[in-house]
Amino acid sequence: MIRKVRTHINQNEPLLFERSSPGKKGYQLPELDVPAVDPVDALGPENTRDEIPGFPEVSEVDVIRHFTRLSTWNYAIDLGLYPLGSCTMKYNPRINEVVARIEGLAWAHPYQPEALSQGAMEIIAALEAALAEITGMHAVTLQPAAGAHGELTGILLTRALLASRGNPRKKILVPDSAHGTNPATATMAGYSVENIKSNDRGMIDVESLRRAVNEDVAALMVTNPNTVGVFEEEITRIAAILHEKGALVYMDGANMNALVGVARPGDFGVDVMHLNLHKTFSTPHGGGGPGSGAVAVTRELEPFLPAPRLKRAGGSWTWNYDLPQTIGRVRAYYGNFGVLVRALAYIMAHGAEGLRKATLDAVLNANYIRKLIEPYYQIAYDAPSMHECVFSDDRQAARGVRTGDIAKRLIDYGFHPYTVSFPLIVRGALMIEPTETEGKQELDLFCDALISIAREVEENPEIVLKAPHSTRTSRVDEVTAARKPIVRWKPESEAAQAPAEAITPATERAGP
Amino acid sequence: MIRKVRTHINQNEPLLFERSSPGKKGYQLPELDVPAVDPVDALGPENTRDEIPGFPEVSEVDVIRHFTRLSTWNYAIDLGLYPLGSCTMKYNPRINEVVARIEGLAWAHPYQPEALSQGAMEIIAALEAALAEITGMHAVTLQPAAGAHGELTGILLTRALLASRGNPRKKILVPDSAHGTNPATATMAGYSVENIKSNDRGMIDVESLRRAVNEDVAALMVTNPNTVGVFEEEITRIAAILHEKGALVYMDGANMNALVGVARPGDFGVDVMHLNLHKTFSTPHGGGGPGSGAVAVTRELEPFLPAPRLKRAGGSWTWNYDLPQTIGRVRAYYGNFGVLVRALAYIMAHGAEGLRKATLDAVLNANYIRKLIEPYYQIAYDAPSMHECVFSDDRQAARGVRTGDIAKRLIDYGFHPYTVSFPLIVRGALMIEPTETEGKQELDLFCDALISIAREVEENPEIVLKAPHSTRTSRVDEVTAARKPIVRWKPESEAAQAPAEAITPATERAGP
Amino acid sequence: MLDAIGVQAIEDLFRQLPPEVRFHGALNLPAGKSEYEIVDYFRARGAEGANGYASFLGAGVYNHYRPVLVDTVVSRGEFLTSYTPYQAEISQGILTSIFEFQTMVCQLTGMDAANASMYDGSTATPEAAMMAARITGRDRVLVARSVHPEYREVLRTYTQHQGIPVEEFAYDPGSGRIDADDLQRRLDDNTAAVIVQSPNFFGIVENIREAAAIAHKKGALLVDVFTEAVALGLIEPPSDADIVAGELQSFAISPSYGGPFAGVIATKQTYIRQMPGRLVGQTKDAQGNRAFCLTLATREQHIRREKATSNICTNQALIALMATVFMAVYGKEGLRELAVQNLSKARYLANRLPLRFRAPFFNEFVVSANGRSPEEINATLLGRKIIGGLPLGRYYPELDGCMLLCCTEMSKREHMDAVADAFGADSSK
Amino acid sequence: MLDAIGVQAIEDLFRQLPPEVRFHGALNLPAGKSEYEIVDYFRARGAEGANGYASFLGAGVYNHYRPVLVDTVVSRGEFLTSYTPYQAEISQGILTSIFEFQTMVCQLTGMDAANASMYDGSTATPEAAMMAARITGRDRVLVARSVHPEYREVLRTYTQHQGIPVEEFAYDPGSGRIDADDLQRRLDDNTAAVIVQSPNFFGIVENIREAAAIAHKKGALLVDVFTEAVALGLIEPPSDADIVAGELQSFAISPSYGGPFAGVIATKQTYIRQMPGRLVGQTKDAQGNRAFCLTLATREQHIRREKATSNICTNQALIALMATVFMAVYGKEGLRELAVQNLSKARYLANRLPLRFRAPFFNEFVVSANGRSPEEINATLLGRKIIGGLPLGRYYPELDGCMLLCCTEMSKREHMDAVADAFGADSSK
Ligand SMILES: Cc1ncc(COP(=O)(O)O)c(C=O)c1O
Ligand SMILES: Cc1ncc(COP(=O)(O)O)c(C=O)c1O
Repeated sequence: MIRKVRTHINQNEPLLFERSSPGKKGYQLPELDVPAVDPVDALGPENTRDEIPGFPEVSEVDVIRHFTRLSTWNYAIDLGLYPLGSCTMKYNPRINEVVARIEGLAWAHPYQPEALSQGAMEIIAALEAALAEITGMHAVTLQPAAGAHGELTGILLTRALLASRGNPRKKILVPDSAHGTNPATATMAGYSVENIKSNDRGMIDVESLRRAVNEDVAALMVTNPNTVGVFEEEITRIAAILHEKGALVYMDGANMNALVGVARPGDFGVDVMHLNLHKTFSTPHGGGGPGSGAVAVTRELEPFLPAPRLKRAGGSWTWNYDLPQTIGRVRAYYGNFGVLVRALAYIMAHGAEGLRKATLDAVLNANYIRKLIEPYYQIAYDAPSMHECVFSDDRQAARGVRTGDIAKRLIDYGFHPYTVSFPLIVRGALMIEPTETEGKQELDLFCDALISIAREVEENPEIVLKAPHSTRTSRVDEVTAARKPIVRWKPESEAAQAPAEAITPATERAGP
Repeated sequence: MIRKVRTHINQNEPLLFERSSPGKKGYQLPELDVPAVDPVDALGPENTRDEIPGFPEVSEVDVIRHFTRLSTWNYAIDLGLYPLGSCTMKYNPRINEVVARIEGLAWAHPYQPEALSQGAMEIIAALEAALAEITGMHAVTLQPAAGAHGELTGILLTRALLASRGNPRKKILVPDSAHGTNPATATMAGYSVENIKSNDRGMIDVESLRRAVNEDVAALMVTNPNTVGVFEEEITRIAAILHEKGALVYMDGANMNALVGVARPGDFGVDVMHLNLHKTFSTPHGGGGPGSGAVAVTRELEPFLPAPRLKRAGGSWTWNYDLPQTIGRVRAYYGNFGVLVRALAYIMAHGAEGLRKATLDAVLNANYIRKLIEPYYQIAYDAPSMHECVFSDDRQAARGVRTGDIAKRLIDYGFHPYTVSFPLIVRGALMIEPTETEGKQELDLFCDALISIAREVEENPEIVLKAPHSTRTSRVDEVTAARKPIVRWKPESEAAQAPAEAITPATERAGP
Repeated sequence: MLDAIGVQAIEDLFRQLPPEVRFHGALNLPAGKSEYEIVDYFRARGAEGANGYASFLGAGVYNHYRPVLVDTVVSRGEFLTSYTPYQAEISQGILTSIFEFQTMVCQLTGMDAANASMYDGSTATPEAAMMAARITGRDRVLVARSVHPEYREVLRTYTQHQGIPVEEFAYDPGSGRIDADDLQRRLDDNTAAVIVQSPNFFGIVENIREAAAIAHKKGALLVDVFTEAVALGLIEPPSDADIVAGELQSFAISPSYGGPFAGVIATKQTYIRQMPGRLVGQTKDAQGNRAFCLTLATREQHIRREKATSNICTNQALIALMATVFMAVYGKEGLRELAVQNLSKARYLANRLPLRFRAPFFNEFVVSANGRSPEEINATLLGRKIIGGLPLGRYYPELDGCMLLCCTEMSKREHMDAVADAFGADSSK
Repeated sequence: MLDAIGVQAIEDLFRQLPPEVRFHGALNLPAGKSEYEIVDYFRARGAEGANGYASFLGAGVYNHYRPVLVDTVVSRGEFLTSYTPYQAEISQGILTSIFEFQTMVCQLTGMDAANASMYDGSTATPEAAMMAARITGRDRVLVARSVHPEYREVLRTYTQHQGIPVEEFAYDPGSGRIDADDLQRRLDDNTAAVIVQSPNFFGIVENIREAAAIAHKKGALLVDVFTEAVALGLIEPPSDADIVAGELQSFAISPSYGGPFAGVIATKQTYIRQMPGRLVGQTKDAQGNRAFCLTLATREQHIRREKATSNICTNQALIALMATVFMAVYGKEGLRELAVQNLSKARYLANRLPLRFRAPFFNEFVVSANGRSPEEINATLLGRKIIGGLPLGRYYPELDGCMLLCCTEMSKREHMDAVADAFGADSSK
């Protein structure tokens, strides 16, 4: 029985281009207080474009209706549980949106005089300090724009340190459970990737690791808790193995929501790590971003951090560009400042105790779900779950139903699905991360839904295979999209001639 | 064929009280910087309450989800055409929401020193001046909070003027097409009401009027254009008839959207009138309010306006309370100031030419609809339509389908219905006001829907009689609601004992 | 579109307007402005205001923190740009929230039913008086002098031509509460309503039970008015009143130079049919699902016309929604804690100043200016970017030399100390 | 819940953490604060900023008006609190808007395909270079010195360890455009990409057609970078480039001390499969309705891992949505009119100052400080609450004594006059 949703009328809406009619406009500019210049005179005819063909021409009310209607086609945290594993889809406090828009912050130009930027610089400094405290690391850079960008920064730092010791080395070890950004990052930083097998508890196999570590290894990229939601219990031994051979430990901190206030990577041998401020520190995901991938490092790595760095001088903040060992900039200016404001506001609202309590509740919620649905779904590993729990579709696959189908059926029950088919080491993974901001009512509804689907798989698998049934858009054909990609609108006449491409479709994997 | 909507999943949501669990909270207060006081000590036990039984206990995310989910059950201008006749549901520019929240305005206390209130006072003065210009009247008060409140103010002004001439008189003439607030207002102002019949063109019958006007008549309340969307062509003659007998002409300006920039009531004999700023000047309707019912008067009525009045003295604004002839306050402070800010912003954005153009487009849109659906529905009166057009359900009633049913069926087509069963002089009225902010695409869809429904009435009346079919809530039983009124939530045990009441149900009338 | 209609120009659609009625000029208004210019204009007006000043004004308009969620909710187009929920099937959002509003107002006031909103407290008060007149069939109203002076003015404006004489009765000059003897003296068999306010205009908590007993003895109804809704989180609810008429501005509604606010009327079950304003009731839809709709519309102007309980039509729905969100955010514990903070702040400052009245107060209190004029003290404070209290002489000649001060959870200790200093109080006390 | 799980306390759920790993202290962070205190804190930080200053800074971050609709849209929870649209059936809102974004970027740039966003322009630039290297199988990159200096720094950080040497080529000291001869000299058969920016860092409009012709002659790709998207409303689109890497900050994205912004990469149809980042494509649902979904995911890290085109995962979706709303609001006419206003304002000020370069510019231009130091001029301006231009000596030693000024539609004439005055220019000119 579906208890969480009903269906309701929902407005259709064409594309902006289809809504356009010539001469419509949604703007009004102030009257020009200087003489108007003729562009062709000023730029020369060869530099001046004609009108932009196909560009929208709509009224203000068209715009608001367009995007309001579109928005109603989205699921969102504001509508309910969003248990995308590895994504930490927690509630986003609205106060953070308010403070990020405060005029002196939102309208600060990155090149305005430092004397007029002390407030912004203080915010950056305060957040760096708070994150250093939370991670137990020595220094933090806030320049990276997202987790993957933080990874790149961290591995470049690793490389710089090793190079300063004489040899940047050749490869990065990556557990087979790792997120795709880890190996992709290693490549971008000029390293080759060697995969490390997980053991039957979902953890890094320490013996395999020991065998793999040698003088060619620059670092291990370890996610902790890892992507099956399990704490790497041998982490100190693992770190020792790497360190012994002069290699570093990079920690992917995407799952830091399981640790804040409870354990600090700086205390268990991590040399460099990133945090996803948009996950652990609740800056909104915004349909795919923006994020921030703060990187925290040991004292030894600090000299290599991206330039510029904040420095206190004469009672005020200044940007220090005089950093002979820096890896250089990874981004223009100082990072996704607006995201940093939100993260600091989150930390201030919670305080030390609130942050710790969030961690406890996140782990509690994940374990509660695990307990309730374990009778119906195959848990991937016996090891204790932290902030997320990962199941396999083994039992359902026997009836021809895969994790992707269960996910689609969850939509009918009123939920955003979990992360589908990740991590790769789990056959048909269901990766569920509820976060601490969910209450018991919502969790119970979610577990009921999964249990009900498990029954449907037994009794009426068709209903699951054809799901969703209650959405305005029924199951979307991703294969065709990839085979003959149409990635922009064209007027109908032109669109007919779009070339076909033979591309292998993506796997069914969805998220994070 | 329904082209404008599909159906989509939509979240269920219990009442706040049903969502509560003990100890949950959505707030955090600052730490108290003074000693905490024990309330029982401070107030005495007899003045101190116990906890508030049943009051909500929910978390912040509960609150946002609750109201976000609820909001998705509403139709709104932001979602599409909202052709409630007489309500002028035009697009509400978002800039107005921004300016109304500017700190120095939103946080101005009505008793703060005048020296610190010049900005707010200037806004009031500027709006008064603009509305006087638009109406062609001499002076304006912005104290009334809505149209009906403006009516009361206006009729009290009338009474005060007549009283100052020696006799406040006894009755108010109200055309039978008038809005319910007109007669209700007359009663509140201590007058009896005499209805005036409309003629077969939907206008005031001048001869009947002439017969009704005598020395007992204080005023005629005339709506122009009237509620059938028709301009009272004889308005100057009508005014002369009243004036001849020493009576006044009150104009209900709810339909001023048909006249701004095109005709000014001050030029056709009106003595006193109200404007609905939430209609003509687009301050948002907000699910039922707030509004503002500015009242504009001739020079003769000015001395009676509610106190205080703005006065210019020594280069700045001051509130003048020294008004010996004032009718007194109709509201504390100075009116719905936040609404006034929005109305002024609207007027500034449009300028003289933009306001006039809005009027033209409003009339154009109404006539376009009229033309397209006239073959299918019975127009109430042949006379030319202004900003709205009114039909009768005569043809459909012959098949057992009434205006209320057609309205419900429109919902399935993705529209908010027109105003149902008003004005009362039209049998089964369909009162349609599109406003100027609708584009042709939306109007065409609307007309198609009405035409399609007309066909359904012929071919399959059941589908119309049982509508709506696609909403999360199907047709609501208003009769039961009125018979056994449940107007507050109670815990289930208590609710069972609610007393039944025998109340005649309201008619099917809906809006404005 | 012109073609479809069959005219040449839009102007042709105005041909029925007689020439003498047409306006042929151009309105004397500036040309349309861009967003940027409009924001500039209003910012400049705002900058002429009291930005950055601390304030100790209350007197019916309170300076409480507005939780951010409030604007988040009311800014949603689905709430902002809908209208009165005539069509229940596509208005369940606002209907449900109004039902919750009505319920919470009942919980706070101890009444059985509350309406969907009135314009504000000052207009809810005469509507309550008129309601009492309808219920009792009587036509005289007694109002305490300790009711908000502007509310009393509005009361007079509304009732004067309906043959409802309004008479005021005294407050006790020592306690600041109503003078029960004076009330008793003036009560007669034609009195429809006795109107008191609690906390009253001086911030003092009235004894509603006693006032109700006095009124009821003569067959009159007791109308309780409130302007400071936060007090309801802590003080004894006015359950003994027959009608409660209040202002919810304190519940996340910004002062906004006096409006828009949200008034409300609540009453006992038996008087429901005499209530003015919109009312939402629970019912079922055709499928048997719980649903809400506007109900008891036969009280209202659009059905009953000249016999309606009031002429109110458009109300303050969006503002009432702000109050609803506020109540949800604070909830049971929060509203009490907020009230205790207000009480504590007011006590902190009051303890250091010469109080005019004796009876317990909530977050406002009257102090005498120690022989100096309130205006003089306020002028000193203004120099320190503090707006002081409201001088009372204008409203109460006998309280000339006194001012009404208000402290809320937003009042900072340093500013309270500055106020005490301005009074020449001993700041070490 | 603990009962259901079968543990006594939440702490028990952490038993698997080895004791030496546990953190037993309390984090050294202040206690949790209320909304009110948090707003206070950040307002105080904001007040330490440049509120009320006029500014003539550009250099990659522009001061354009943000239409109110932008925040109206992005504040809707359905956009703000959703994530990457993995589940197409409940993500059509964001998917549709991204498809529109991609389309409009193509219309503006003359490219065939654009991705859903990159972190910003500075990271889009090296991604474009790496993309060119993959496409051409070559590994050398030439970048114009007139490309934003910080973009060039990021380019170097990204490419240095991938065996992609980056070499710079000169701008013409007279015109301010690229030095075509220098470019030609340095081009070789191993050059994957030539990177130019237009308008370039000096505000000057480059001749993309010519640059592309030069690059193509040697089999290299031309990468066109832009930082001032408003220019695209008026200048010839870079249709001859092979890859366009840009920054959309000008499209309703507040300067926000440097981010978050929205980068983008656009390219020709044939290179689609080498693009980094998310891409939305059109398809159908099971009922045959048009639908959108993420597509060509085989390029991406989550499928291709170490062989992916980039490691990018989270992008700047909400910020790209701001740009999308901006483009919809201004539209065809508006964007052009906006660009003309920018052009006109810049001309007004530039006409009164000693221009350093000769070639046509959009809304930025380099002036020499007439023998005084730019810092000195800026100091004078600061005293009048005006932030002047960016002194260029730090980035270009040869341009010591010059500054880069930017005028937008927000620049007021009186402030421009003040700038001219500070340069000692003849203000009557
Ligand atoms: C485990 C893990 N590592 C890294 C990332 C990459 O982070 P981002 O998406 O912020 O680049 C993610 C996020 O999706 C993740 O879940
Ligand atoms: C013709 C007419 N008169 C008066 C009113 C009353 O205005 P308000 O609802 O603002 O009190 C209305 C609005 O509904 C109306 O349509």
